Amino acid sequence: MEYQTVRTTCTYCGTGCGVLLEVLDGEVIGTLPQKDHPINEGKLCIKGWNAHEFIYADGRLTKPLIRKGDKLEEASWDEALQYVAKRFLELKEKYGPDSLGCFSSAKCTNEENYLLQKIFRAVIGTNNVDHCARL
Amino acid sequence: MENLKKNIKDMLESGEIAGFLGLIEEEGHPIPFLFTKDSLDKLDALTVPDIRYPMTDILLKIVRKYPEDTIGVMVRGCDDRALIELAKNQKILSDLIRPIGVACTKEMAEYCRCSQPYPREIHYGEKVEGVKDRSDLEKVESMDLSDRLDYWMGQFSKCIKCYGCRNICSMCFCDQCTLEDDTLILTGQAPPEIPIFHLIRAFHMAGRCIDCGLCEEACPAHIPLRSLYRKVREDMADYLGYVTGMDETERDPLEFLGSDGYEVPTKIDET
Amino acid sequence: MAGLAAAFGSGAMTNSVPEFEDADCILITGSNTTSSHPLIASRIMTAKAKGAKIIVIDPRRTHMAALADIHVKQNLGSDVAWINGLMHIILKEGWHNQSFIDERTEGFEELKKVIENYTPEKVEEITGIPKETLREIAEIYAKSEKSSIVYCMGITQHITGTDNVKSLANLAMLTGQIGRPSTGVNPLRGQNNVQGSTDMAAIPNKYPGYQDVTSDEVREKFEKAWGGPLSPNVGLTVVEMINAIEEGKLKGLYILGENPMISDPDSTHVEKALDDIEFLVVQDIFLTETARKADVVLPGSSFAEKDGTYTGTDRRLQKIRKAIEPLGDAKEDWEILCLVGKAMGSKGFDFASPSEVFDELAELTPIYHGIDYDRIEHEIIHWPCRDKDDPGSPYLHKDGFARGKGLFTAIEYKPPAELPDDEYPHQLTTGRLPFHYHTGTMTRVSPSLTHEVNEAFIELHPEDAKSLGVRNGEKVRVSSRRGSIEVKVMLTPGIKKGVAFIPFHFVEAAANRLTNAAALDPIAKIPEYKVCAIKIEKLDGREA
Amino acid sequence: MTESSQDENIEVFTYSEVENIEGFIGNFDVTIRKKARSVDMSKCTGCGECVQKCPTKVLSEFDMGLGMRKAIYTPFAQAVPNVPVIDRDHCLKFLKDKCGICQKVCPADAIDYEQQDELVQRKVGAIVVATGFSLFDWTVYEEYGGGRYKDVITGLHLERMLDTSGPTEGKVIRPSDGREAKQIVFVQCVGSRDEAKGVPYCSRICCMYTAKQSILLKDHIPDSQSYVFYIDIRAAGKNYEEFVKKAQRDSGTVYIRGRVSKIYDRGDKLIVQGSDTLAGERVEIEADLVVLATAVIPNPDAIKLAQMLNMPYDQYGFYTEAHPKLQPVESVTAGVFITGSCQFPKDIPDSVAMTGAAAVRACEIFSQDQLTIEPKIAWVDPEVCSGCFNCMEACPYDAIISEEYKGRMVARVRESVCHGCGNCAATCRTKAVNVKGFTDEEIYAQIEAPFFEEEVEVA
Amino acid sequence: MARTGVFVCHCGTNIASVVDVKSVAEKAKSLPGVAFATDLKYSCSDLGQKAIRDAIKEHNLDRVVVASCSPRMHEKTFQKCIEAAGLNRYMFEMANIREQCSWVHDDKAMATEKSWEVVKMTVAKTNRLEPLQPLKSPVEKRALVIGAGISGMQAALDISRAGYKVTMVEKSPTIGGRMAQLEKTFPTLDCSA
Amino acid sequence: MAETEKGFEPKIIAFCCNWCSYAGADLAGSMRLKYPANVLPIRVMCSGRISPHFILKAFQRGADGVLVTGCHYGDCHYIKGNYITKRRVTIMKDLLKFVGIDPRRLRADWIAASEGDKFAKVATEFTEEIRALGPSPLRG
Repeated sequence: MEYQTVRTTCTYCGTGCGVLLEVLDGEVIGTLPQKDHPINEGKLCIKGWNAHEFIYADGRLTKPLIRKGDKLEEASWDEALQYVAKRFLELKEKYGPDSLGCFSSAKCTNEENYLLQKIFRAVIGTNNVDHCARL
Repeated sequence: MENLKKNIKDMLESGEIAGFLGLIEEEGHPIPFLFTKDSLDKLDALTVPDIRYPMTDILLKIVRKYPEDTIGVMVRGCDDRALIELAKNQKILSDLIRPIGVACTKEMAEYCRCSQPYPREIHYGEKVEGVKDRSDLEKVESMDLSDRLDYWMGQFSKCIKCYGCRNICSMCFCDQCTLEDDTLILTGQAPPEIPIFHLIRAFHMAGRCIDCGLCEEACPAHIPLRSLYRKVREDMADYLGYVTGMDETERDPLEFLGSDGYEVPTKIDET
Repeated sequence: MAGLAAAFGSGAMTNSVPEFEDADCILITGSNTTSSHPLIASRIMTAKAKGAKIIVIDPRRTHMAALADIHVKQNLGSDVAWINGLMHIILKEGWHNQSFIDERTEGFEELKKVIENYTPEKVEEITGIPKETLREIAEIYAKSEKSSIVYCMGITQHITGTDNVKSLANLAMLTGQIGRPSTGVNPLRGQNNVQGSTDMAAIPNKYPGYQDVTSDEVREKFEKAWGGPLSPNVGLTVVEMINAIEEGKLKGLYILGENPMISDPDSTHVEKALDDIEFLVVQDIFLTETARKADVVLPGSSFAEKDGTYTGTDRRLQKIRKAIEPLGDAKEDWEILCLVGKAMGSKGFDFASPSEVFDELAELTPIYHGIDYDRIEHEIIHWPCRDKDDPGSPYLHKDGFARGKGLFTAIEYKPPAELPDDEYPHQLTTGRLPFHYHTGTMTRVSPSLTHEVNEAFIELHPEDAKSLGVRNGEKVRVSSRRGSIEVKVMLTPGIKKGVAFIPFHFVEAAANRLTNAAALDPIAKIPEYKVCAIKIEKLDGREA
Repeated sequence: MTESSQDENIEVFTYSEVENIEGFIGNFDVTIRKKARSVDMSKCTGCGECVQKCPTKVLSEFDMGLGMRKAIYTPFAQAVPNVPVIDRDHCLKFLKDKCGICQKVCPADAIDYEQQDELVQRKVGAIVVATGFSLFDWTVYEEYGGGRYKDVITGLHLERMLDTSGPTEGKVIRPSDGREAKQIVFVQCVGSRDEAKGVPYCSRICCMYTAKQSILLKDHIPDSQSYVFYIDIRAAGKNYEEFVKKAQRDSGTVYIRGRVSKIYDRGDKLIVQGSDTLAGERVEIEADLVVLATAVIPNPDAIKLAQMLNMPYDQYGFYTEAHPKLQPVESVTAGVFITGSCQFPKDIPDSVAMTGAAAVRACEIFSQDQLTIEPKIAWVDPEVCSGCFNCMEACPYDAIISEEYKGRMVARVRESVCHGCGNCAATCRTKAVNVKGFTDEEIYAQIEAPFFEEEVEVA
Repeated sequence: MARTGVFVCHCGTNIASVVDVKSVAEKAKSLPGVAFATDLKYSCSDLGQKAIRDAIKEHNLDRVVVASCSPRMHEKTFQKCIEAAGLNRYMFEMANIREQCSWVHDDKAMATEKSWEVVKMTVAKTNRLEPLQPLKSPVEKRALVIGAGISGMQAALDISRAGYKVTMVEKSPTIGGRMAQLEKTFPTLDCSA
Repeated sequence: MAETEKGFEPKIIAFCCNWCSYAGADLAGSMRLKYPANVLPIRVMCSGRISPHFILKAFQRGADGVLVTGCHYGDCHYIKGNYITKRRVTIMKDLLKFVGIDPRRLRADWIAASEGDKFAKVATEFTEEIRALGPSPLRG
């Protein structure tokens, strides 16, 4: 029997409301508004109240996939990562760094955005980095 | 406080309770936490803050998964009233709940306009007298009908349909909510259909509402929901002599006529 | 973004969220606040309860519009005109703040010349806003002690998006409604970390912290930090990259947590590009429409499964915390990216935790410089926060603008790229519902939300419906020059006649099959999502 | 009596009580407690030897205390079955483990002191409740002596005295001194029609039995004189009015319209003081015997049975029929019928007639091999039910039970018990309960239809 | 989608003299779910019932609304009628436009309007009906009689004579009840035994 | 409904229990009693079936009045449905009043199967009362 609440930030919009994820025996079972959060002060919108619902939705990806012909097939991490690195480096070699690009994400954390642009700027050597802020 | 911690520790260690639902302070923020024999060290962070989380609502989630375990829970007056109602509605077995009662401070009682800011049994804090304040109802009652309607429609039209009032409510334990019944209320609209959305919830609160006020605290549109529910609560008392959250053996007169003959309370027929 | 940066030197929201509560006037345009930012709408409702005047300028009677003191419906894409119109009236009446203009701005004379032509009569003709109402709005905005402007995609997703934003900045500067608490120009960020991803330079022309890639000095700093040579050229934007694929110039693409198949305009075009590209990697938590096109799919983690930081719309740094382990073999996204970097042979990805990543980025990002994980555990910090003693900045431009003086830009009204004609007689605008989020990858698997709405619809004015001979609930075919979809009709008296609205969350009837991707704002490169020409046709037979 | 005891279709359990009833129409499970009689019914021949030899005398309940019975007894001579029972509260064997004479004298070896209560199970398809009535305790009336005067008796006492095989062998005597009564005063409505001390309703039979008793008195004691104090005479029935006239005319019974204000003793006589409201004067009658027509009230344990059968009862404890006009013998519980004075005071013809109706209703059930249950009844969706069981409280028929579904307790409607009223559905907040044929959706559609602005082209 | 048949009854002149039956039937055709609508002179007559059965077959109707008198009067009649045409008897509703309309209203326009509303309401309900199956439960052919006084004994005898078993339970040691205590009974003064 | 010379024509939803009030309404018909055509009946088996949702739904859709009818006390075919109905209606009326909807728009009355005249009287009175109150403020 283990129940705790984890203070975190709602992932649904830029407002940045404080939420508590309720975790019972390692499973997220609910969302509560953080009562003493300066932005939402214990209130949430309908998306916020249900911020946990998509976590266990059918279709969550749990394994790397690699395309074999028409199909995406499960693969090991090692295989997938090596393949990604190899192909990008090959293309860079063949067409130059500006033949590669990335779409980063406004849904991801600062750290993740930083790392992705660092890969493309520092490792690949291109400024083809954008995200959907304008979309 | 140290006594309280020791008390909880003893209960957990002796196996009298399998878990204790309280609040811990984490980086200055109080959050709900379930203490067990394996997390006794967390008791240092146990706190009785000036903010409230829906303790009995959380308790239900745990009880649903562990229906046979005895669980302790920190309760204020409002939570304790909720426990009584939950027992009436067969959501918990009182024998399997060990409420650890906390009396609210004068300031909190006033902030919450709480008529009974203490539980049946107090383990922490000093009992202070309840606040008798129906100014919110009086404010509405002082208006004439058409002003009232304008007032409420104005309030309801702010609703963004977050369902927060229901989600935070200790007495909303249904798995499926009538507010989401698309044959009754159109879905996908914000504000939802008014006033039916709010009036259905208000009527459902008759015989249920324990007047904790968490609904109003959770409303992002600042709708004075609590006064609606206080009104039906007051009506239940006035017309039917029934006050929720007082006695586990009493039954809701909107469902139960009583076994010794059927009578219509006289005040009802005057309406 | 680009517009605000040009005017003020910073593209972010000028004020913090709680400040809305104390404003005396809030002018909202192009933002369906209760739907897209409900908890900001909550502050606005509080402000109203405290006596603030709420003005909404929107072609739809949104929920916020219904709650407002004044709501007017402008013609789609006529924003520059009504803003110029407001300024015309303000100047004429002498409600402007001359000392603010004198002390803190430049470019006023040019502006003055342009707005002189925007007489209320002319503005009414272009925008459809009655001149009396325009005057009322001008007076309230200018004369209130603290006036704040709120806008969102309804302003930016136009070919004149940058112009629109600059015009709003003009208005704020003209009246001195900026640089104080509860004033300012406030773009509301749609996604949870739009602000952060921009701060972190997920844009082709900047390094983290809005440092130009073209600046040698800056580049050298980063080359040193990252240990290698960097490109001096500005990169491509999303839409340009898609076009580059078609031109055969872009061969490999890495997509992190995005679903351009749905979110990007003219999705038929995007689909073709993704089919054509040589190598596509998608890192996501669902097998989205985009991920289905990938050569490699890397399973990431949801916000509940990792640590990290988001930067809120008001430049506020906040943590997300791991509640559970990633599902199955999935990994935390920061970890995946580190592994990718290492697999490419780089040494710069040896991080043990997000906190270490943050320390590196804060080191390189002046506006984040004073921030660390420990501080944001205890403090609310809005960037810029330049050192450990800096408490951060809830509002910007207090004593001076980031660029020094505020820059007025004289702007003429330009009509939208695609106007209705005989073939496509209606105008379409798109937007969000309160119950869904973006392309719906998260919300459309959430039972509580799909229960509310799980089907696309087109909002039509009843009179338009009548002339089309369609009834409420009936399915119609909606087409533009780029594609067509079938959706249910929802009659809405609150929408402007001739204008239709479709929410863009629904893949099976994606509004972006209709929108005009080709029309980009020349500066910000934002597609004109909010206006295009469509036709609506009755399907055979009665309602489906 | 004999007929019903000898009918081969009828099994009779005397000295027995219904312990428990479960089930529903067509399928009731009944538990009957056969109280220990201490006499083996299969052996007893009814010879009466034991009764004769029993040394312990007890006041006879049957004779209203006017006579005595033994500790082992049959209530009266023609009792059916003619098998005595040992009254364990008075028998010396049971009180002091002494005596044992009955066992010694019984030629059939039928006496069994060890006998225990026995529980018998029966399955039945219909139930007829005919538990009768009891009488009002008149001693609350201080003005009538409050029970202090032995010669103030009730109608039933007099009935026993008039019985030629009764305790006085038909002699009407004064209990105080055993002398024959000559002047008899009847007082009507004792407890009936008295909202202050008694019950507000009319007991319906008193006017008639009083007339009967006054006639019989004149027959038994030709020089006797009866007086009747009454409020009004209620003689609505075939030949009833004539019968009362006969008492007045042929038997010389004097009817005085008015209340008795006081009864007190003067010497060995009782003085009945009252008013004659027709004459407008006070009257005083010297009486040997005063007979009170006490109110008919329900049996004291009527409520217990009602609760067992889930039948409603009124404020006095009489069982309530399903509908006062259209369903006078049905209770609201399907398959349970009520008849006789347990429903309301009745005379014999009414009781018999009502019984016939109840019997027909029961036979109507038996005439079918299977009962067809109207499907327009309530239904609980176990997926939706939150298990608060408010519906259970709202159900007038106990039709809702709790059962496990996917690891939690939910409500279920017992189809055969449900009447389809829909109280449960109106109570259910989560809308787990619906009534087939009257679903929420159907009714919402009805409510909405008049407000639905559909343009209808009339061709 | 439901295929509802609507039959609006004239009831001779009972309804038709006040309500414009034909126009109600005509308008009903355009209601959602209505596949067929007509008026009938006497819907409960053999002829009327045959017309309903024929229409069910011809128009492949799956449920029926008869707008005529009170369901308390003819619900069963029409349930049997549609059952004979192969429909589930519970796929039927009546719209009461006689007792609660034509008989109580003088104003023809208002009465016709109300009939139309009532038909709309009934059709709306009918469109949502689901077939129901009557439930069956076995019968134990034995009666329990509680009390063996005059009523109890009489009940036992009546039921027994009809050929069914009876279990009679009496609290006291003997049957007979109060009656055994009585001398003669009124009004005939015969003996009570 | 259209405006007529009598002023506006209210739309009233009347819930009737099968055994008493609906039968009473039928009897009013058999007796050819006249009352206004504004009352639209919905038959339920027992007044206890009348969920508060029904009443609110009717008002939400624009009903000018809602009439709840059942058996007299003690006459309920289902023992106690009408008692609970009365309690519900009482609380509902007060709630409506509190939010500014005239509680007179909701009325509960007990009408026996034999009281055709009472049904006609209640329908007439209620229609006139609602007519005097004017259209429901919740009407479209």
